[in-house]
Amino acid sequence: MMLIYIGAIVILAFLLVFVALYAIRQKDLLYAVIATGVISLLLSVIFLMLQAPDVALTEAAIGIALTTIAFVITIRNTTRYEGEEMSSGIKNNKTE
Amino acid sequence: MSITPVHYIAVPLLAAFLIPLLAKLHKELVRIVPGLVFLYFLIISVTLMQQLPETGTISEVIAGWSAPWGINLVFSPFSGFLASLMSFIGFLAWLYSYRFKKVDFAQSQKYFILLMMLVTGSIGIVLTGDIFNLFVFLEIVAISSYSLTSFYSGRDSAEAAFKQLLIGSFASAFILLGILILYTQTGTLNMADLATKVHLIAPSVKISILVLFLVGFGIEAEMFPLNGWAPDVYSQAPGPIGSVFAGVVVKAGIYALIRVLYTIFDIPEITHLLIILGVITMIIAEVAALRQDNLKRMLAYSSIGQMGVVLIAFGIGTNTAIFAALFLMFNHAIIKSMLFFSSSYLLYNSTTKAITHLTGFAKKMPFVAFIFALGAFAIVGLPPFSGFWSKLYLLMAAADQKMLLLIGTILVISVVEIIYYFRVIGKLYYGKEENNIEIQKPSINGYIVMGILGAIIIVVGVYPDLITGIIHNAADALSDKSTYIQSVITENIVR
Amino acid sequence: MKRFFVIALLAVVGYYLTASLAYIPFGVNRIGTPTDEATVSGYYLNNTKEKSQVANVVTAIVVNYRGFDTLGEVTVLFLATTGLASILFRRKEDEEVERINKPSSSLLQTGSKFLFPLVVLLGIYVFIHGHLTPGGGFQGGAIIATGFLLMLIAYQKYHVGHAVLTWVESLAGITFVTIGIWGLLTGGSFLDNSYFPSGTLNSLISGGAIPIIYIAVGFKVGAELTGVLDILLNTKEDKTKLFK
Amino acid sequence: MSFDYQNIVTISVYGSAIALILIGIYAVLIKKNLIKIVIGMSIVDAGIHLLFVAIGYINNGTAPIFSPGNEDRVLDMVDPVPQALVLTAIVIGFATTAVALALVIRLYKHHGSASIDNIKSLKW
Repeated sequence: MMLIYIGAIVILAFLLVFVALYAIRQKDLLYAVIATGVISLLLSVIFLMLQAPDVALTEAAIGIALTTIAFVITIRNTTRYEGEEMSSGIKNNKTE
Repeated sequence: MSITPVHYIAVPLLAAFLIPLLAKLHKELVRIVPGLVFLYFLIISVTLMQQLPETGTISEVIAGWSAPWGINLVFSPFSGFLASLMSFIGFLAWLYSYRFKKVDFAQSQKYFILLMMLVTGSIGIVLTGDIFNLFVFLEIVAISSYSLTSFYSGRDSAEAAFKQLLIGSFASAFILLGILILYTQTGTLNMADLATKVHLIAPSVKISILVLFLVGFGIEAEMFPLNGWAPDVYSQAPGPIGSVFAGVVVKAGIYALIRVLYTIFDIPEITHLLIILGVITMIIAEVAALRQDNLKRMLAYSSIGQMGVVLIAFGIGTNTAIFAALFLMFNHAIIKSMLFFSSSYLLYNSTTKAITHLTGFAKKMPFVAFIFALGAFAIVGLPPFSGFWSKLYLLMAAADQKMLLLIGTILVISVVEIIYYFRVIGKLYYGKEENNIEIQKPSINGYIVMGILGAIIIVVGVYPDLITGIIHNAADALSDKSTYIQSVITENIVR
Repeated sequence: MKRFFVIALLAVVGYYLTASLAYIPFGVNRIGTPTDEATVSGYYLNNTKEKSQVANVVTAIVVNYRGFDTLGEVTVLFLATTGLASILFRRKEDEEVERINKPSSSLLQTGSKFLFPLVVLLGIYVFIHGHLTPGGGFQGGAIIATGFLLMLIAYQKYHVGHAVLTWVESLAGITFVTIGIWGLLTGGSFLDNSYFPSGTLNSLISGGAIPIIYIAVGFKVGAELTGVLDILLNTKEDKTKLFK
Repeated sequence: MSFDYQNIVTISVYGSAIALILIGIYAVLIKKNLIKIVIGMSIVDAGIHLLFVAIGYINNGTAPIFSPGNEDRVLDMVDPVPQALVLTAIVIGFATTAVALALVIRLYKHHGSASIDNIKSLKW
C-alpha cells in the first residue's frame, strides 16, 4: 500500500516536469495551454495525496477550469501559433 | 466608537464595494465618495498622531486573536508618519484628478476605485504586522497599479503595464518563496515574533531568505538592477498616477525593505550592501536622466536616483542617517509629486513629450512654470527650500562616519541633477516662444494642489522644525526594535 | 548569448533554492507536540476545536485567524474585475460587443442546460459546508463560475446580467466588511466574531460567523470570476490600433 | 518504511517543484510570445504552490479536518497554515494571470502581433 502511494507520487512528480517542458516547447499555443491545464490536474492530485484536500479543490476549480479557459479565450482573440504574426501588421507598424 | 488604525483599511474597502451601487443612485457620487474616504484618512492620521505620545506604539488586534496567532496592525511613530504622508498625497491626487474624465462616468468609476485602493494598499503595507498580510497588500497595490498604468487607450500604456506586470510577478514569486522558507524555519508569520526567533535560522538559509526579500521588495522600491519598469510606467500612466507612484507606492516598497532588514533581520553587514546598491542606483539613474529628452522619463530617472540616496542614508544606519533618510522620503514625496503634477500640465499643452518643445512656456503658464522651477530648486537641494535640509543632514551623517568618498559622490551627483533640471528651466523661461499653440489653462483644483505643495516646500524650508519633531520620533521608533516587539507581543493568552 | 545568461541565472537560483530546501526535511513534524507548540499551527490545531467549533482547521485559519488576508484577497479579485474592464475598455455595462465564439452544437447546448443547475448547486453546497468538509467560499465560487462559463460557451446569445453581478458582488462584499465592523462596534476587534454563538462541532450551524462569511465570499468570488471570464469573452475592437 | 523511500519522495517532490519554478522563469525570460510568457508565469506559480503544500506535509499525517470519527486526533495532522496561505496565493495568481491576459489581448489588438519583437515602442 505504502509502496503504491510512494510510486504514485514519484510518477506524478516526473510527469509534472515533462508536461511543463512540453508546454514550454510546444509551438501550438492551444496544446501548450492544455498542457498547463494538465499541470494543474496533476498538481491537484498531488495535493490530495499530500493531505491537502482544500487546496486540491481550489486548484481543480481555478487552475484546471478557469485559468485554462481564460487562456483559450485569449488565444481565440490573438494567434494560435507561436511565431505566426500578421504580416500586414508588422509592415504598417514599421512604416508609421 | 474611537478611531483605530483598522479604519484605514475597513472604510475604503466598504466604500469600494459600495461605489458600484451608489453609481446607480447618482453618478457624481462615484467621484465624491473616494474624496470623503481620503478626507477621513486625514482625520484618522491627525487623531492617531496626536494620541501617539500618550499611548505609545498602537498595536491593534484583528479578529480577536492576539499577536503571533492572528494578524495585527501596528501604528508606530514610523508607520504613522508614512501612513499620514501617503494619505495626504492620496488626497491631493484625488483633488487634482477630480475633473478627470468628466464625461465618461464608467471609466471614472473604475479610475477612482483603483486610485483609492492603490493608496489603501500602500497604507496597509505600512501598517500591517504580519508578513503574509504584507504580501496580500502588495498584490492589491500591484493589481491596481497595472490597471492604472494601462488606463489610457492611446500611447503605449499596455506595453508599460505588461512590463510592470512581468517584473512584478517575479517580485511576488520571490517574496512568496522567502515567506515559505521563513515560515519553515521559525513557525510564525508575525514580524515581531519573527524578530525574536530569527536567531534560530542557520546563516546560509538566512542569506537565501534575505536575497529573496531584497529582490522582491527591491523591485517595488526601484532598486538598481530591478527598476527597468519605472521610466516606462511613469511616462505612460495618467499624470496624477505618476505622482501617486512616486509619492506613495515607492515609499511602501522602501518601507517593506527597511522593515525586513532592520526589524526582522538585524544584520549589521547589510548596511554596506545597501550603500553600494544605493550608490550604483543613484549614479546610473542620474546619468540616464541627463540623457533623456522625454520630460516624464527624466523625472522618473530622477526619482530612481532619489531612492538611491534614501538607500544610502538607510545604509549608513546611524540615528542621524535614519533621520535624514526619512526626511529625504518626506521631501521626495512632496516635491516629486509636485513636479509630476506640474509637468503633466506642461506636457498636456505641448505637442510632444520632449523637453525641447517646452520652449517659452513660462509666459503662457507662469504659475505652472514657477511651480516646476520651485520643485526643481527644492529637489536639487538649494538653500531656502526643504530639500536643502534633508541633504544637509545626510551629508552630516556621512561626515560623522568619515565617509568622504561618499560625500564627494553625492555632491558630484547633485551637480548632475542641477544640470538636467536647469536645462528644463532654461527652456521654460528663456526659450523662444512658439505662438501657434493654444494653451489649456489648469483647472482650479490643479492650482490649489500645486499651491498647497509649493507652500509646504517653502514653509518647511524656512522652518524645518515644523516637521523635524515628527521625523525624529519616527527615526527613533525605527531604530528601537525592542519597543516594537514589546508593543506587539504583550501577552501569551488569548481571550 | 542571452540564453547563456539566463541559464547561468537559473543555475544560481536553483542552487540556492536546493541549498535552502536541504534545511527543510520533507515529511517531518515541525508543528510540535500537544504540550509544546513549536509553531502557530500547533496552536491552531490544539484550540480550533474547542474555541471555534470548526471541523475544518484550514477554514478556521482562512476565515477566522487570518480573516484579514481573505478580505484582502477578495479585494484583489474585485480589483482584477474592475481593472480588466478598464483595460479592455468596457464603457457601458450592456454595450453591444463582438462575441468571438462560433455557434455550438445542440449536443453541447442541451448538455450545458442540463448541467448548469447541477454545477451551481454543487458550488453552493461546497461553500455552505466550508467549515465541515474540504472546500469553502473560494472553491464554491469558482465552481459556480464554471457553471456560468458552460452557458457562456454553449450559447452565443447568453448574457450574464451585469446589473445582477454588480449587485451580488457589492452586497456580498458589504456583508463581509459589515460583519467586520460590527465586531469593532461591539467592543471587540475588526472581524471579531465571538459575539456569534459557536454551536457544536460537525453540525451545519457551527463555527460562529464563519459560515456566513464563507457564503458571502462564495457569492462574491462566483460573481467576480464570472465577471472576469465574461469581460475576456466579450472584447471590443480597439479604435486606436496601428494596423488595418 | 525504510529511509531510502523517504529520500526518493523528498527528491521527487522538491525536485519537481524547483524544476517547475526554473522552467517557468526560463520561459518568461527567453520566450518571445506574450502568451508563452504568461504560461511561464503560471508554471512558476504552480511550482511555488507545490512547494508550499510539500513543506506542510507530515509523514502519515491526515488532512486537518476534524471529521466525525476523527475528532480526537490532534497533532498527527499535516500543517494547516501553508495550505491556508496557498489558498490565498492561488486566487491572487489567477487575478494576476487574468490581468496579464487582458493586457495581451489589448497589445495584440493594438500592434497586430503577440511577439515581443514587434512590440517595442518603449525600450525593453
